[in-house]
Amino acid sequence: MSTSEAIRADAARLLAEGRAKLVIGYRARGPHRAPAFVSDPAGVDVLIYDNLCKQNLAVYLRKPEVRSRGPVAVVAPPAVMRSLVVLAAESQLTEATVLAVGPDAYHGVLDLAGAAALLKEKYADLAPSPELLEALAKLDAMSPQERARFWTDQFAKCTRCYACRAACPLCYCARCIVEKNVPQWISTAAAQHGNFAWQIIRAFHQAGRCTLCGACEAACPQGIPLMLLNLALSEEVAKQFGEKPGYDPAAKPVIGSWKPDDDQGFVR
Amino acid sequence: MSKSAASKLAEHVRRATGVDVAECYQCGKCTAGCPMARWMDVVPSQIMRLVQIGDDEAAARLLSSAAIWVCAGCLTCTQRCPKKLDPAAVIDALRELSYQQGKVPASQRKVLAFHKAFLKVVEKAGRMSEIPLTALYKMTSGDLVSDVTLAPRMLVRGKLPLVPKVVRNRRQMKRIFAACRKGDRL
Amino acid sequence: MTPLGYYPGCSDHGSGRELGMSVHALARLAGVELKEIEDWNCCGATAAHNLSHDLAVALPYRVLALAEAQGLAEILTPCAACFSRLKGTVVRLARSADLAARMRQVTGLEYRGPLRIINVVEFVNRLLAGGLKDKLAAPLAGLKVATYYGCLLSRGENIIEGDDAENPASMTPAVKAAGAQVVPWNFATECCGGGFSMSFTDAVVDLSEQILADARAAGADCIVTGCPMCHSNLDMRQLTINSRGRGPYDVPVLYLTELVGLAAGLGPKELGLDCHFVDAMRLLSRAEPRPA
Amino acid sequence: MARIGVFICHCGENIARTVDCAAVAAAAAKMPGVVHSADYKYMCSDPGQQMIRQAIAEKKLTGAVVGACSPRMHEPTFRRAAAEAGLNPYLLEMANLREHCSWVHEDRAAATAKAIDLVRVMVEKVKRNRSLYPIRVPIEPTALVVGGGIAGIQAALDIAGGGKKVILVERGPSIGGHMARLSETFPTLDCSQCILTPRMVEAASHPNITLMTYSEVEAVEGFVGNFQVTIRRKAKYVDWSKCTGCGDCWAKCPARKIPSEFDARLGARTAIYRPFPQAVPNKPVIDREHCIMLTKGKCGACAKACQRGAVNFKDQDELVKVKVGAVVLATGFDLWDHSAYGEYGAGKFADVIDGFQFERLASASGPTGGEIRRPSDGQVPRTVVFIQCCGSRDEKVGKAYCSKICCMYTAKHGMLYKHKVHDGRAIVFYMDIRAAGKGYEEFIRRAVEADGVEYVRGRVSRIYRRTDGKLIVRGADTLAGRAVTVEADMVVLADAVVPRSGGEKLAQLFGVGYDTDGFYSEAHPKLRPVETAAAGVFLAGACQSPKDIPDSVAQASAAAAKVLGLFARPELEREPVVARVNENTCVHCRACIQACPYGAVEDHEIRDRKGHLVRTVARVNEGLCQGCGTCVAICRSGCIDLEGFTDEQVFSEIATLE
Amino acid sequence: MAQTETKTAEAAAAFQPRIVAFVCNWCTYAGADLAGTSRLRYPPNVRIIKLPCTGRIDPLFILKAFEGGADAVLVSGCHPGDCHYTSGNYHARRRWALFRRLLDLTGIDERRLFFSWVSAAEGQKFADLVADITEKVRAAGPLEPANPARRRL
Repeated sequence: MSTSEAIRADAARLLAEGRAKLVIGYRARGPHRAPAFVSDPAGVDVLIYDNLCKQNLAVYLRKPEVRSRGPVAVVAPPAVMRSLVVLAAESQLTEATVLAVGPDAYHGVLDLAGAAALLKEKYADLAPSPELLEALAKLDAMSPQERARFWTDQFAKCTRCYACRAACPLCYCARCIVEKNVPQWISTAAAQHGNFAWQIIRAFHQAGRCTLCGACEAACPQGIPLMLLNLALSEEVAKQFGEKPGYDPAAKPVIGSWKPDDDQGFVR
Repeated sequence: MSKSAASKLAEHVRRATGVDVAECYQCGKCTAGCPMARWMDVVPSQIMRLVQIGDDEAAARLLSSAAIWVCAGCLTCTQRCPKKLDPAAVIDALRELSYQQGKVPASQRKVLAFHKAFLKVVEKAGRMSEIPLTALYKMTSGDLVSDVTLAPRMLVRGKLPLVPKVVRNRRQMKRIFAACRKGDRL
Repeated sequence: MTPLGYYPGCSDHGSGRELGMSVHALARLAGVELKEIEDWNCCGATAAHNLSHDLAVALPYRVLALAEAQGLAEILTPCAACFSRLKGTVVRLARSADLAARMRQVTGLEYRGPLRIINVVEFVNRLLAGGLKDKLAAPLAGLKVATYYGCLLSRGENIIEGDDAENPASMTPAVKAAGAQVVPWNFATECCGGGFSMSFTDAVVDLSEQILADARAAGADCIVTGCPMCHSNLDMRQLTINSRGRGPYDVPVLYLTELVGLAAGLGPKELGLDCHFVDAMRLLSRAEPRPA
Repeated sequence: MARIGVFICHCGENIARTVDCAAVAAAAAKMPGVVHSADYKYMCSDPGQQMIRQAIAEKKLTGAVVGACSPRMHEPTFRRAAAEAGLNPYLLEMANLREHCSWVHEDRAAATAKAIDLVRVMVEKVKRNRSLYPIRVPIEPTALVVGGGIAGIQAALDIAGGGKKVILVERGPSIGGHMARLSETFPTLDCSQCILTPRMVEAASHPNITLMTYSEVEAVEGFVGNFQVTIRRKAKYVDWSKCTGCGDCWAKCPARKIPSEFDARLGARTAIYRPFPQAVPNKPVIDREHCIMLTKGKCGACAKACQRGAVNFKDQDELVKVKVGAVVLATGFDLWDHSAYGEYGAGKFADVIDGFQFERLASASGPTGGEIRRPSDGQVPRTVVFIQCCGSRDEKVGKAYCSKICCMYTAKHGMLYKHKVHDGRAIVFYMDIRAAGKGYEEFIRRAVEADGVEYVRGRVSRIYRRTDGKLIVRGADTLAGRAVTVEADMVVLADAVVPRSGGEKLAQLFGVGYDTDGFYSEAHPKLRPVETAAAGVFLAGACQSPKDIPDSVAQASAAAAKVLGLFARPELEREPVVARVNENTCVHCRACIQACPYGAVEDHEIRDRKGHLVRTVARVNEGLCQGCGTCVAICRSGCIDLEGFTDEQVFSEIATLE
Repeated sequence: MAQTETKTAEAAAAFQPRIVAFVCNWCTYAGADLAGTSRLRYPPNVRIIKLPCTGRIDPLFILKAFEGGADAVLVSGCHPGDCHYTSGNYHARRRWALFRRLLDLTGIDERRLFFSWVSAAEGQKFADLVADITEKVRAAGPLEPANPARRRL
């Protein structure tokens, strides 16, 4: 049985048994993949899974219109499961039902604890793509002026559509900091300083939380390489604090906890 | 960090050994444990104190003291120093200075003669052998009579090899000794 | 098995020859190959240490550089004094790149390091753990041993890993494996006078006598050591002590390797037991083959 | 509309020398919102303050900026002046023109420009200040004293004497602490128990004091004025309401060889025991680790012997919750374990003892009845060596500090020994003599001059035991410049004073800091020596640093005075610099809750009128919040703000600097 | 060639860096006070914004300062273990460790963002620190208007 078939079978069973009122998965839309919301066991045939499925479906689990439907199951590759674990650690959800898929296998229906266990066992070392690593290394090798120029050009493209925010399951604030206007820390005009502040703070607010799912960058209509920022911070979090978010539903926030011997070589 | 109050001698010691004698609070534990203290004219804690003072009088007294040559280098002082200082290293530094400046007291002629004889043998042969060492030592120290009865017994036990072993690459030994020589002194 | 580098030190052919003999005997028995560093030189001992700090590093540096060039990674240095010089040099070189650069210049030789220097106690313990323990066929039952560490196996950088500087016990397992027992005594780490044997004999006589006296008071049948300098002070100088009207003492002083060799049933000549000044041959009778 | 007044102080010449104060005032007058600007020679003087009051009243100011010295110096002064004129004191801010400007710069133009900047920043800030009012919290007028040694007893008695209730918690079965174990006390040589036991009885019988012995603090919640403390009453296995303390039980106990803690292991006790005859309460407990019945399930000799049926093997630990308004920590000290000193025998020589052991040997109630007899063979030692600074002032064992009391008690020991063994030798090895107390130096001299205690200046390097039983002490006499060897019969080590075991855990429960040695940290080393960083928690005795009896008692009384001062008012006023959560926008990610150093941010459930849970948010407990603002910076959506340092205020300060 | 060099050097000397310092009330602010009471001298380029604790310092503050024209930012508080609020500085330390990486990656490097511990007793350290960073920023030159952090109208 292919992964897609297995997903369909499990989805149908969950819906039939009432363990889920809604299954969120992927469907094909031409050459692309789009989210599918299935509430009828008869409708599971639209569900597919392949390596084109990039969207992080965890983003839907905090939406009231989804939650009000009753128990939800979600098709979850490792990045999605990690997002769910982070959401649990941040008290944003207490339970989850996932149809766990990996690049290599289908792992069936799991609850949150099962997903965390699976992640630790099978997907503890999810390496970023070599292209991304190389791009970051290239950027790091530049002079500060060159880096500034690079980002000036990149951020100049930003139209402040906030698709990056909408795509991210961890951007769940009821009111985003960019919308706070007393005081207005971040200018909302699509101009240099506001764009910079927005992109920097967006990335920083993900520090120690981001699971590198790539949904933000994939969602950006302007092709801004947001993953460079996310990856740099992720690497730093791992290197400095030995933390890898999205594996422990009881984890303390990386920003919001500390150790007496955290590195302070940079402090004079 | 530079400590302006440190004496020149103390500064020399600090550079040579890493020991900042200002940290010594004169508890005396080094003296208390020193197996050689009873033969010393200046005991280890006093040595530390004199380096702290470090004026000409103190330096003169230290560098011409017998004590720095009487030290056996057993490290008991260093092992037990409650300030984690290294008095043995301080004495090492003073000893080298004393030798460099030609201040070794007459009473320590024998000790110095032994060390010099030892190095002479090593410089020539690359290795120490008992017979050349003893011969050279006795010639330079004038200590001719002691231990004469031991030699035959050592010989019997094969402890006085008659053919000394030598290093083949004698040129290398020469180069090392030449490079380490300061003035006419080693 | 890769051969273990071997640095005999100058006393190996002379005053400390029974140490080298017994080390080789044990190595043969355990099937460990010792590869002598070719064209090794003297470590400089106390003399270089006292007169020239540069020389005190340069001489061991040449030894280390030769050993490295000859493909050795670990060097057994049975003489505790040489061990102290070699290990001290390894530590200092690792700590200071400046010193390493200067030594490169002084000697014209390249040493990258770090090499691992092991002393005779570590060597014996390693052999025992590697199976020699099962070959000790002639235990020295009831033999009371005062284990004497002296300065060079108990302090500073020389301390044996995991051992306690004030109450060392790294020789205890070997003594026990040999079937003997360790007596508690007070002078295990006191100084014997070291290199002053010739130049300050009075001090050596005094200090060594205290050690002998305490060992005797503790009921020891013999003293076991790992240092040729201590050995010559306690063994050879026992005659001087007695000749000065003290004592008289009659305490055999053995190397740890000799003791273990005895328990392994090796011959006295092979171990150099006949080279001692204080009769050690009598201990032979204590080594009784284990009933089959 | 903001109506801001600016007041520039010359501070005599201190500011005016480098800053053109008139120019600053003139520049300030042009700043938006400023309706009044003046400069004056001494703004903090009466006429200066009067200028401020007058301007506030006449110009109807809504805010004021005083450009003068550091706010750490005069902020309270000027805020008081503002309040007197009817302006909320939190509507006044200071610009630091002296410490941060005139005193550190030389160039008059640059300094004046900077001064104008500093004033402008504060003008923009103060426009956004809000009136704040001190937070009032009711106080529970009962104190908790932790530790029943002399410090704890004294603090409890003083608080009780002031008419307030006290709960005195002690870990052991009796109060009295170390002082009960001492023979005589320096510098008067009066009998320790004779002066202590009346105090113990008084504490036990005082109507305001509740004694909780054999108990430990388990958990702490709440804050100054309102602590809820959970105390574990350990199972005693004896019903004290029935027990008369007759002693039939311990007379019959077959487990008789348990080393007595009270006698510093030199004597033995039974498993059912009271630690010493004068114990308060004078009733036994069963030590569950050694009781044969409790470990092996058979025995019960004590239960059979007890005519009142007070023994209860089924007794359980009990958790008691108490509400208190203030806490005094008086957990005292231990002696460092000298077995870490290999060169002194690693604790293996029976006749190398510590100070408490000597106290018990010298005590009339001790295991030898007050005769100095050495532990190994009961012989009277003819030569006793006392070694000071054992562990103290020794960085090798991680203790750089001086234990303070050893010089004095060692002199006392030497004296007591000489009084009891007239022909014996008492030799003291010391590094320095620290005898800076009333009558202390005289006491030391008396030991040397009248009693013949021999003082040798130097540390001891090694002690070993010869086969004949003599302890060979190798020390130094640094004054004579030589090594010294003494053949001693007994050696007394003045081990370092260290905090009581478990002290760190207790400190964490109460939010009290401690130093690297484990001693509790006072709020300020000079000016607030009995307070801690945790409001309402005070210190008494050696838990803070090594102290002798007079110092401990003095600090205990000081702590009691602090407690009584706190309890003198029905409620507590606190600075209103606290964080507040905007519950409308909070999504309850709990980062603030996890980050708060004081546990002041709590989960708060919002319910509808019917009591149904709508959602959970974070809420700041004003009583606990200390105003650090860590939560504010952690909140990603900017839902938390800090009064006095709001986002708006900081934003405008930064913006002003453009 | 020599002439241009002189010119550059003159320009560098004339450049007065604008440095915004965010400091805690209990340690660094008091340390700066001590520098004053000790009459130490340091350049007048730093403007201090006082906060109760480094824990209060939001990265937004730093962005805002750069946006508005600061050439460098200094953040300073109590030494680890000395925080008046026990752990605000530990929280801050983590925040900075990550934030500085982000700014470095986007072109605001270590010549413009300084972190330090200055206790209430370290007046000298504060004065030295300000002198040193002023020199460093002077050497680095102004943060160009083209820098993405800058407000460009």
